[in-house]
Amino acid sequence: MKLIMAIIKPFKLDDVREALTPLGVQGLTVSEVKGFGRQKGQTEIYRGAEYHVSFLPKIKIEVVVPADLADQVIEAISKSAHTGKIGDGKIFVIDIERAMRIRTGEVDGEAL
Amino acid sequence: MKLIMAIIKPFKLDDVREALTPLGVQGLTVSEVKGFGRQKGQTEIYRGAEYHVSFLPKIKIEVVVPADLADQVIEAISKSAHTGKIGDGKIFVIDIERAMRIRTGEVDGEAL
Amino acid sequence: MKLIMAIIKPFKLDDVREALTPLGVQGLTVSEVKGFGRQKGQTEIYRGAEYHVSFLPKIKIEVVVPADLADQVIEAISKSAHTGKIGDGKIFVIDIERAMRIRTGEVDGEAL
Amino acid sequence: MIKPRNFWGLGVLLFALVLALPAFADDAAPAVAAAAAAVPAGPPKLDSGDTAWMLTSTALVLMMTIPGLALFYAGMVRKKNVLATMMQSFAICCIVTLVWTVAGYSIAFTPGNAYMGDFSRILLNGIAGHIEKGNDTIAFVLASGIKDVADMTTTIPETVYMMFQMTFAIITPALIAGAFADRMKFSALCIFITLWSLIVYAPIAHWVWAPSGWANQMGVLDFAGGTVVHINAGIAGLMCALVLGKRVGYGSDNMAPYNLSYAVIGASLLWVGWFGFNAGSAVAANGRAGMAMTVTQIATAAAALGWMFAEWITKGKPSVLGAISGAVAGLVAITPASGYVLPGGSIVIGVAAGIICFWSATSLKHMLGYDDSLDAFGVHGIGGIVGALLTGVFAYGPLSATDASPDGSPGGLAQLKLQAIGVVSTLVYSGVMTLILLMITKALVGLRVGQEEEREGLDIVLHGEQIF
Amino acid sequence: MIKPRNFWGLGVLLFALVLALPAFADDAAPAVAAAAAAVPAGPPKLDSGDTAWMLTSTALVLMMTIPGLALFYAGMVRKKNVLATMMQSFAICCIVTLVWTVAGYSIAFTPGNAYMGDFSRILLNGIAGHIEKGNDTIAFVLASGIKDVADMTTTIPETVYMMFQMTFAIITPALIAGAFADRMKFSALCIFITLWSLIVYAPIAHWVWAPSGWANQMGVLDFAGGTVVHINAGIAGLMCALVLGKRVGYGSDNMAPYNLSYAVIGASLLWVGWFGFNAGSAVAANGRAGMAMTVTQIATAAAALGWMFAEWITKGKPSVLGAISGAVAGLVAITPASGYVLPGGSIVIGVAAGIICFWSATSLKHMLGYDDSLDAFGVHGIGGIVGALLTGVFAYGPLSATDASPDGSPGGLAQLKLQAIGVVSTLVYSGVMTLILLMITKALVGLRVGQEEEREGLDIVLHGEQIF
Amino acid sequence: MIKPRNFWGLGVLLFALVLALPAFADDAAPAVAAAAAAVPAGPPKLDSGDTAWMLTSTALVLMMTIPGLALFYAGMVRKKNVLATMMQSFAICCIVTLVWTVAGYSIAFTPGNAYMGDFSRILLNGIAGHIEKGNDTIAFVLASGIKDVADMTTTIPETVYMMFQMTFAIITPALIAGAFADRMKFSALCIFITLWSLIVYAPIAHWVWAPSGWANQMGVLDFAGGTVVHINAGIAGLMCALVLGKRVGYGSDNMAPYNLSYAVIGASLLWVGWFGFNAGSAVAANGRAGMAMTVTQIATAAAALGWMFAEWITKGKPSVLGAISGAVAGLVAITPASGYVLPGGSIVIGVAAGIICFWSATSLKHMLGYDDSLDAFGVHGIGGIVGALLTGVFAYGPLSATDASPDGSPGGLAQLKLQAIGVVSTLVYSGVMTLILLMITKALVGLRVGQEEEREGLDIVLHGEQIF
Ligand SMILES: Nc1ncnc2c1ncn2[C@@H]1O[C@H](COP(=O)(O)OP(=O)(O)O)[C@@H](O)[C@H]1O
Ligand SMILES: Nc1ncnc2c1ncn2[C@@H]1O[C@H](COP(=O)(O)OP(=O)(O)O)[C@@H](O)[C@H]1O
Ligand SMILES: Nc1ncnc2c1ncn2[C@@H]1O[C@H](COP(=O)(O)OP(=O)(O)O)[C@@H](O)[C@H]1O
Repeated sequence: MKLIMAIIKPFKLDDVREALTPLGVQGLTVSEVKGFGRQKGQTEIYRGAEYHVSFLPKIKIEVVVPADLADQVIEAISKSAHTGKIGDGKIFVIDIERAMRIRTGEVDGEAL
Repeated sequence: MKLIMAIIKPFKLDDVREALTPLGVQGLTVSEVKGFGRQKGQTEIYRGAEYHVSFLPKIKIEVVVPADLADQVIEAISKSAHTGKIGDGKIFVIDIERAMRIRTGEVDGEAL
Repeated sequence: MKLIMAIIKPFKLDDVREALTPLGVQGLTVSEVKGFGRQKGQTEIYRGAEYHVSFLPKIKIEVVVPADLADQVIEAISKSAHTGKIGDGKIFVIDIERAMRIRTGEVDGEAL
Repeated sequence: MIKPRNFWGLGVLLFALVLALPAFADDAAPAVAAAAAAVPAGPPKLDSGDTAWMLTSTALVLMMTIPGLALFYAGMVRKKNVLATMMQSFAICCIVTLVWTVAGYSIAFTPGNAYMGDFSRILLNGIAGHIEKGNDTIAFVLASGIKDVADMTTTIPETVYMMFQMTFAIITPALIAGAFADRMKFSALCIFITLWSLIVYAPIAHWVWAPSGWANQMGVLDFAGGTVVHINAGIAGLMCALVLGKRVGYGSDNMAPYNLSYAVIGASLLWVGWFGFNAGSAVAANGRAGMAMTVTQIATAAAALGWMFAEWITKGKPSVLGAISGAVAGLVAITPASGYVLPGGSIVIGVAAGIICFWSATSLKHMLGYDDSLDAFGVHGIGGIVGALLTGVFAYGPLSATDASPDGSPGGLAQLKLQAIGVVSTLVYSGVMTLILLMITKALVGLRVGQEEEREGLDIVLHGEQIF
Repeated sequence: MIKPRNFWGLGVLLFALVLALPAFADDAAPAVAAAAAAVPAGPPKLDSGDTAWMLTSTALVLMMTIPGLALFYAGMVRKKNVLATMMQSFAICCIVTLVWTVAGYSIAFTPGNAYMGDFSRILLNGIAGHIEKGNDTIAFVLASGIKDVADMTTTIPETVYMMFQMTFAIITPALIAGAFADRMKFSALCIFITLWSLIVYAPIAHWVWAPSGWANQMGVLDFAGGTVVHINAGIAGLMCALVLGKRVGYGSDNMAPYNLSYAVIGASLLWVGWFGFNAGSAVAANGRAGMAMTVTQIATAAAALGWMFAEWITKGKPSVLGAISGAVAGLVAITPASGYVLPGGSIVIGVAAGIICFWSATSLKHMLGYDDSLDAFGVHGIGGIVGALLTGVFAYGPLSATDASPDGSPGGLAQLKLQAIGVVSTLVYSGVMTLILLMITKALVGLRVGQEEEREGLDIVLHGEQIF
Repeated sequence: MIKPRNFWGLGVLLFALVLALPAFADDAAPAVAAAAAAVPAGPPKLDSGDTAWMLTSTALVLMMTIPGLALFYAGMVRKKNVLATMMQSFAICCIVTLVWTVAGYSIAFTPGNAYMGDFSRILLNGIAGHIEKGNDTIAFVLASGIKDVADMTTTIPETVYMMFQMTFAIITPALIAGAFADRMKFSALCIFITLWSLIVYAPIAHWVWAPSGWANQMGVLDFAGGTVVHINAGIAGLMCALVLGKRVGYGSDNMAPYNLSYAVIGASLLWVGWFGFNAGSAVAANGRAGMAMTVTQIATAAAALGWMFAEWITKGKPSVLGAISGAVAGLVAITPASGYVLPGGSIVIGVAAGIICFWSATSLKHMLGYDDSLDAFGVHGIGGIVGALLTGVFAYGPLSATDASPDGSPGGLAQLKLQAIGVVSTLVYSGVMTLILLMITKALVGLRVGQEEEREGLDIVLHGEQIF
């Protein structure tokens, strides 16, 4: 199994989720994160104190899928999260050794 | 070493933490996440605009343990986070290559 | 490529980011997390109900770098996040199999 | 498990008890009766200054419930219940407005008998009676309807008096909500509050504030609602906490307040609004209103500091929740006393309320083991009792003196006894009736949401909304 | 795409229409003209009680906009627009204050002609005229400037009257902002509001409230601003929603409110402040003010419960947003009626407003497909129309009776016709003029932020700030 | 490091200076002295309208501190300090209430001498003196206690006057807290504020507002507290910022406000409450109160727009924090002027305050390098100076004219000189005394929390609570 971890623009979340469903992805986990990268933020000024907002709001999606689905999932995410503007984000793939569904105790492929 | 990443129901956090202590787990990190899965959420309606809440609040626990402790930790989490109702969550295991304690510079097993 | 995941004290974030830039790290992702560890929190009392705050606010940094940069990055983080006081945090290293930049479709080394 | 059928008997018993109470203190009645001698000549006139102050006071007291109490309570619950908690105050405000219009006002403030008013003002029937040429210039007389018992002549229109009293009728049941926060069904709340407002609040208001009310005639002092509002809501809250049972996870889960800053805003608006509550209870912009405002301010500050230092000493830190809880305790305790005591007495009342309520909310509750989520009883019930009794100790005669009663009602043992009667009757009547009404509500729709729903939070479960 | 040039023609047409309207209802005029008979002897005197109440009312109505409306609106938008939404109310408060000082007040409340005032109070020129020895004791007379038309004599200083009216001039454009929330440029807002306040608000206020205004002379009833404030803001909002177009992502993105608890605080402060709005419109602390406050409270509660139960029945849950929206709908609807109707009528007005506005905000809007972000039209426009018309049904004569007009203005078919004229003229004039002003603003600076900027959020893009 | 021992000398010097000041402006005294000629016959009567307004004003001014200022300040700090910042306002409110009751009021408002009052009202002794038959009908006379110096006769009860002034005594030290936010120990705050209220605030209030006060006699104009409240708090804040030193991480860490929407609510409530502050300072519901309210509104709007446009032009964006800061600057600046100037002058005062305070809070502070966390000095100190001086320019005689002084106090060079004396004496006395009191507090309990504790945040460290 592979953990696909994608950092995307927040407003693309629904698109990505919809793109994954047809592939049979039945679950995923998202977190609100802040991203630092090539995309530049705005400057905030509070009574003369300037802060450059170098961290921009992003969404991190973590989805564990069987190894053979990984390519399709990566493809689907990269398409649905794409705007072509700087800051679209990244996809990383990590190997998962084991998985378990807490409710049933099912493991690995069954657990996803 | 293994990173055990568990997605659980928020109100189970204290139970899980208490279940890990006797195993010698001395540290862990948690984040608030939103989960999408088989468990269905509620519908929110704001002046006629309906939004289905497909993302439900979950807690993600990340705990790095020596490889030989992994089984026990998984077992402890799966027991303490179990309610038997849909949405109980998942446990994933990832291999960790190195670990370091920032305060002391200790590495690997020593760092946990 | 390696994913360097560091749990640090929140006020050290800017220092760490500044320490990484000279190494050529062009992007990273941070999340607000709560950490449980040797560092002890305060006790909160609300009208006689006592809650020990065992989870302390921490920042999790996730940065993916080429394998050969990993040592330098770990070194830089451990130096810049160091206060010497308990609770300074940990650094974990995980192997990354693939990476992709959503905007361009570039992969692996190119994507970082 | 408490069995519903036992309550009916208790209710009957209670009525009998209440009927008997006046006999305990007959000696106090003459002073009041004598007041009837002063009869104003011609129809009483409106005073624009008094009316201005009472219009303002009405706005201030409404502000106490929405958004004051809504924020105070919402600031103490967990994130998942913030909206539902605000909704409780808001919905109660709406429901009681209609209940009061339809019948509550009539039951409370028409002559009737010593126990309740009559139905002459049902649907506010006749309240526009003497309006002519837009500007009604005839002031309202709160009639006793009893020979030898004085009417109370005001200098404001009846609509304003009715509205001012409505805001009291609103906040009282809203206070109860603190006890069942986090777990009561919204449908149950709607039914329970409607009944409670009519069957518990309106009669007690009549006893104490209508010239024909038995407690009023007997000489029980309650300037702005120590018994009618606070003890009443406090004991009703205790009953709710007992009948509903503890919150899921009580004692094990972390129930720390989500955003105490809301509670600070709420407590502050309660404080400011309470000027309308207490100084407004003078029903005029005069020296008595000024003194009521003064003692309110002093007692509140003293109580806040009392709780704060008590906590600082015993727990090591002065908490914000402690300071604002103390302030509310002080406001509660000075309420019955506000038109009767001087600054010196108000300091004692404040300090006593702060320290005693600190003890009741942080120790007594845990000793007795009930889960009164936001301390409706610990703060309002106990604070109200402290205030009602100390009113009997510190009352300064000249503040309540009239031509007919040149000594007023000075504090002393006799008055303390009267105050105790007021306290006990309220505790008993309200306590028992609340139990009965809870049982009725339970039979109709059930009281509590399911355990899973409680875990998920009332915001999403009951109202389909959440804060992010 | 609407073409700007078409509007100029419409504007001219409109003026003609408005000039013609009085002819439709000539029969109603005599009653008002007759009122001129009552002439006060000597300069009118200040009344400290009335002045106290009007000072208070002014504070209450200001509180409705800041922080009331600011919170109500900010509580309904997404996190990224919370500050910008609050800024809209705040900035409008500042801008209109100066506009009103410079010319708005003069256009609205000096005699002039039937359509607008004159320029005698430009920059409040002469408002300090009869100040002598600090305490000005001469009360303000709102002069008709027309033979045979009665002046309106108050018992308060002109400064207070001017200030009270200023707070109405502030809230009206602030209400419009609900329609264009989340997407309008701040520079466009500044320009548009300045023009709108002068060219739309001030004249309509003159028509309805100046003794010389055509609607006032004709007998159109609008106690506190059903036409002037709510229908006016509502229709202007609808035009803004149509011209600006939908928000990016409307219908697909999740636009759930970030923090509804702000909206609850806002609605609560609106409710409390509305006592100043409606009871203050009696311009005195008297029986009429008391009745206005009473019916305001009752209609609001009835509307909140009306919307709540309508939603509970049709959607399965009573939402908090529903209850507070209903309350605001009730406040809106009772506004024109408040000094004219009795409690019975107010319940009907409230329930009608609650249910009809529920329908307009949840169904009508989606049927018609415009994106009025926070329902400025659905609540204020529709609620205002309901209230203005029902005023014509339920008005109780004695409340508005005077020596000169001993029957007052009772409801009935004749009055309903007059009310309809008031409603239609406001809809047409405000609607058309708003379109023209939007075109002018668009030509000057553009109306809408870019799509990327809208996605990022107005807080950071327009103001360089954010909440965390 | 400033050495404590130097201050004692300075304190003595200062007293000498203050004693000498009256000599600079002897020529101004006769006008005031002449006012003594007007002697009222018989005991002065209460006026219910004036009393109603002053009761309301008291509530409004209390609302300025809690929750107004509490929110304004809490909205500008980081998340970890939100509760502690609200607690500062709340605790100061409680502490000063008792200090004022015990001795502050007596020191400020009894005759005494030109520098401070006497102890005749210690513990409010005698304030209930002429209460008889509940409704005290005798109005309060603020006695000068000096032959040939007029008493000030009011139309309200002394309790109301005392309470109104108490709310001023509360907000002044609460303003200082903006300067030491994020780092002062709570125990230090309790001690410092107690001393400061007695030793700095009460005497300065006496100088300026007691008929016997030297500044009052000299003719220094300060209608509602430009010197007594704002300059006083501003300079005290500057001293605190200097003595405590910068916040840990100042200049490097991101100190962006956690939730500016709180600050917007706070500024809005300050604005609304300020109507009580300024119009209430007329101590009556009359034309002067109306004019004070009018100029308050106009100056505030002008200042908000002044700051906003200055920022828009120089920094590219109009920030929300800028607009609300400007509004507060305008409120501050119009405070001393409010009962003396006309609308024209108020626009100038507003614009000047907005632009100058923008410069002082965004540039001056950084140039000088002190860390006044929330700009207590930059906004209140500087704004107060602008207002106090411009009062001397724009004062319009008739507003302050009396029978005894038919020309009132018109602006001009002579008046400007008097105003400058008022400003300088306040700066010097308050500045030096504040330093001394800080040293005393430091010696007793230390001023600042440890560096680790500051990093962790005051909420959890000082109060054991947090917001989530
Ligand atoms: N090396 C990295 N490790 C972890 N996260 C990264 C890395 N580089 C970029 N990111 C994440 O991806 C986001 C987008 O990257 P950015 O460089 O701004 O634009 P682009 O995606 O177009 O290359 C960043 O905000 C950050 O969250
Ligand atoms: N493939 C997956 N990858 C990542 N997270 C998942 C995956 N499947 C489920 N989850 C997480 O687990 C949670 C629970 O899953 P769900 O399907 O609702 O119920 P159950 O745990 O009973 O199977 C989800 O809310 C989501 O956060
Ligand atoms: N085994 C672990 N797995 C995951 N996170 C850990 C682990 N141990 C510690 N942490 C994280 O590191 C933080 C610091 O650890 P702590 O034991 O308090 O101090 P120190 O870093 O000085 O050893 C914790 O708050 C937690 O977030």
